Amino acid sequence: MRRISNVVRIFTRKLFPFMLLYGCYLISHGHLSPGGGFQGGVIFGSAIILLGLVEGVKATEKRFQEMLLSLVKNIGMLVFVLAGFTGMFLGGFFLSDFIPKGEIGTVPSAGLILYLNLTVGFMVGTGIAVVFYRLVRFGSND
Amino acid sequence: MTNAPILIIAIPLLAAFLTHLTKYARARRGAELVAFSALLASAYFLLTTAPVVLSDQVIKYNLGGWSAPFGISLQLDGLSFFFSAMVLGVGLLILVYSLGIYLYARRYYSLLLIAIAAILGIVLTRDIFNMYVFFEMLAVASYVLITYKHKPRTIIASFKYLVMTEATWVFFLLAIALLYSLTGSLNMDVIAAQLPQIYQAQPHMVYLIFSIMLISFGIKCGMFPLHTWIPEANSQAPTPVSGLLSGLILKVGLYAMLRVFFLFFGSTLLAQGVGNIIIFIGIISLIFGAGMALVQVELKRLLAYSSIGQIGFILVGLGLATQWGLQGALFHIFNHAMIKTALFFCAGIIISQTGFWRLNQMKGIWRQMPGVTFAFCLLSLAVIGIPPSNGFVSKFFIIEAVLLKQNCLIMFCLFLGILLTAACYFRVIQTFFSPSEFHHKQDFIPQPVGHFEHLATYIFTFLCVVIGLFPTVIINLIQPAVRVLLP
Amino acid sequence: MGFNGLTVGIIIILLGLYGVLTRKNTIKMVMCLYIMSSGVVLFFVSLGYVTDGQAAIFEDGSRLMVDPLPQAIMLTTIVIGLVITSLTLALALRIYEEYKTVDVRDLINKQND
Amino acid sequence: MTKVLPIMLLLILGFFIFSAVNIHYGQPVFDSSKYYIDHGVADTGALNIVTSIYLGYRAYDTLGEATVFFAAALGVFMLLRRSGEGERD
Repeated sequence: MRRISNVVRIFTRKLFPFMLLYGCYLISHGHLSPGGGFQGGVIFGSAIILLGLVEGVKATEKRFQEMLLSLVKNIGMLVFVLAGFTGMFLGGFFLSDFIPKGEIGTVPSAGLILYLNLTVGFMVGTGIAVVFYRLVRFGSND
Repeated sequence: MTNAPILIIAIPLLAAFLTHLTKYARARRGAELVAFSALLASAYFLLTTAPVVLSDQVIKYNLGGWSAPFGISLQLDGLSFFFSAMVLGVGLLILVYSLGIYLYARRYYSLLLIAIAAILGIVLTRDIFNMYVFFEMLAVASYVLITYKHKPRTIIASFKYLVMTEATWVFFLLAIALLYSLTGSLNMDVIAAQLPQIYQAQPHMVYLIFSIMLISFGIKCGMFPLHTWIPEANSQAPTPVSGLLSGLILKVGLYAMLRVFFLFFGSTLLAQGVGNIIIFIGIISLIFGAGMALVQVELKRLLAYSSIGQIGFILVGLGLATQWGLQGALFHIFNHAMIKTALFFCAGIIISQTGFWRLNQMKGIWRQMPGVTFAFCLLSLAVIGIPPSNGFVSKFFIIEAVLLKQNCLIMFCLFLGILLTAACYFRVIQTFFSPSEFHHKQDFIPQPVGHFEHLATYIFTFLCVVIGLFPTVIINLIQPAVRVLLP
Repeated sequence: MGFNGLTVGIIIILLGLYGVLTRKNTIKMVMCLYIMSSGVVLFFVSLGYVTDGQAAIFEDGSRLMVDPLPQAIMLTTIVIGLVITSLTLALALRIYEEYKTVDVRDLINKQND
Repeated sequence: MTKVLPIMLLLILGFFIFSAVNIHYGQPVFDSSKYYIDHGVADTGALNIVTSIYLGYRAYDTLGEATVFFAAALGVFMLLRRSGEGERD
């Protein structure tokens, strides 16, 4: 593999935490401003992908283990369905809002939407990263 | 207010994720247990709605509590009840077959449950975009299931299926966009209420939407010019997946045609004879499928081509859009789902025990496997439509409908199709009972086939015979469905 | 119809279809599929455009807003397109591993052998 | 020939679509969307109406989409499994 230039490597290292932060911001403010779970999740995932491209997948996998990412993805999926069932058991319909709406315009508001945003965001982010690991590892090992 | 409609879909969906999580639990055969109990629970909730639905009432369910045109709503009526019952019944037996000797991984059960949940979602939904999402879910699950055994040919088959389907379904999304631009809603009831007036003002747009939908659903159900993915995918997939593809996934395209065409275009296009196009396509599919099945050398490819022919038969009944025609089409959908799945099971058992794929290597196999051969013969008679079988009843209905229409050409083509089917299956039966000695493959270790595989096959065969003797049980189920389509 | 998102969207879909029909490289076919999906997203989002409308977010008072429903359902379509692309790429990788080619004509020849 | 046929198909398809489609750009039919804009904030508590549809009114679609994502991730895992890795993992 060709060496990646120092500029790219150093910038990626400095940029990486901010990208994660920006992803989290988009996820958590999805109900107030442009953005949302999927968009934030994609930025979250592409931060990990960028790190993987620059530092190599093996080094990235030490920090973000595939086991853990895949666990987050599976649990996120389960939480989404269980949220639907909870709404039903609490007397409403499937996926109906069972969390109080709170003060409109602040971050902890909008009831279930915030939590579903978090679920979708982390699921998409981790899912994209795991798929990237698999695709890269499959191509490089032989 | 009953929660049954969503529970029918959501329980298999939840089970799909739980199945995947059993890898953390280290339970032996945990995945199978979860999958089986989920389908049983789903079937139980379907049965609780039977008294209401079969008395021609409709159960509506608003998801999230948002009232109908704004949120997504589900509807359980006669037609969706009939299809859900078929899907759950055949799905359970596919699951029984999968329990056998060959150990399928957890991911297999997860994807199988996702596929079944997606079919149930398509069947119950009342929102056109939601239908698209569930169609994609079903498609993704089936692409992956086809490649399950990692044979190189399955991967190419899956790739071909994927590219064809996705390229077409982009146009389906275009049709949804056009419908949305015309009516400002995605709810099927709202669209259906507004479409007749729009047809008066902008007929071209409605024709465009109809043709796009015909092609999109046609590629799912394998009507003639769009069938090319079926033979390769069906013959190369693992046996239970072949059963799923031929038995259920092809039928979902037919369901969508029945539901969407009769709801949206029932009073406009179908009343003006657009059904003749469907009849024409159906006849071509019938003769092409049956004819191609006649010249196949591999058993599973033969069955796959025969599926195309039978779908053509159903399309003829669907295009007639009369009481008898729809009754026959629905009955034949039900019969074909059972018969073709069981035939694929028989072929799977034969192939895994002998290692032979080609028909001419299976000469005299009845001495080795008398039970499976006998089941195969009974099922073949049912596909052809020989009287004491269920296939006879449904084909009789469709032919009766054509007779009432007094169209000799369609009649002739149908009989030609039946003759070709008969020729093709009698050829198989003749090979099986050929007097020459059956030779085992050199140094081939037969994969053992367990009781579950045989059990699933025999249950299907038994049901085919019983339904052939007492067809009124199923006709009572079909009557409400026909009343939904032709009010 | 003028030169707007609707027209361009349909043209992009047709160009993508042309690519899917004519390209012989499996990876390029995947790209063309994604182009088709992007075209339909553009078409659908343009359907909801209101002249001089703003994004459907209540920040400061009421304004003229575009139709939010196409945007919301196109999010779903974008995710599905992404997912299909990743799956197709995985299939193309497997095909390359098995047959050592990305050319569809070679694949057909090797299948017939 | 292999180049001409797709172009012909494309032109015919384009002709049919462009001659049939008759939509006024910038003036959508505001049928159910009017309700979303008028009541969205009060119903769901989210200022972003797109999010309130995506995860509120049409959350069931999002559930389906998440399932598609899950299924495709499973599919990528299954397809790109090394032969050394166990069959039953």
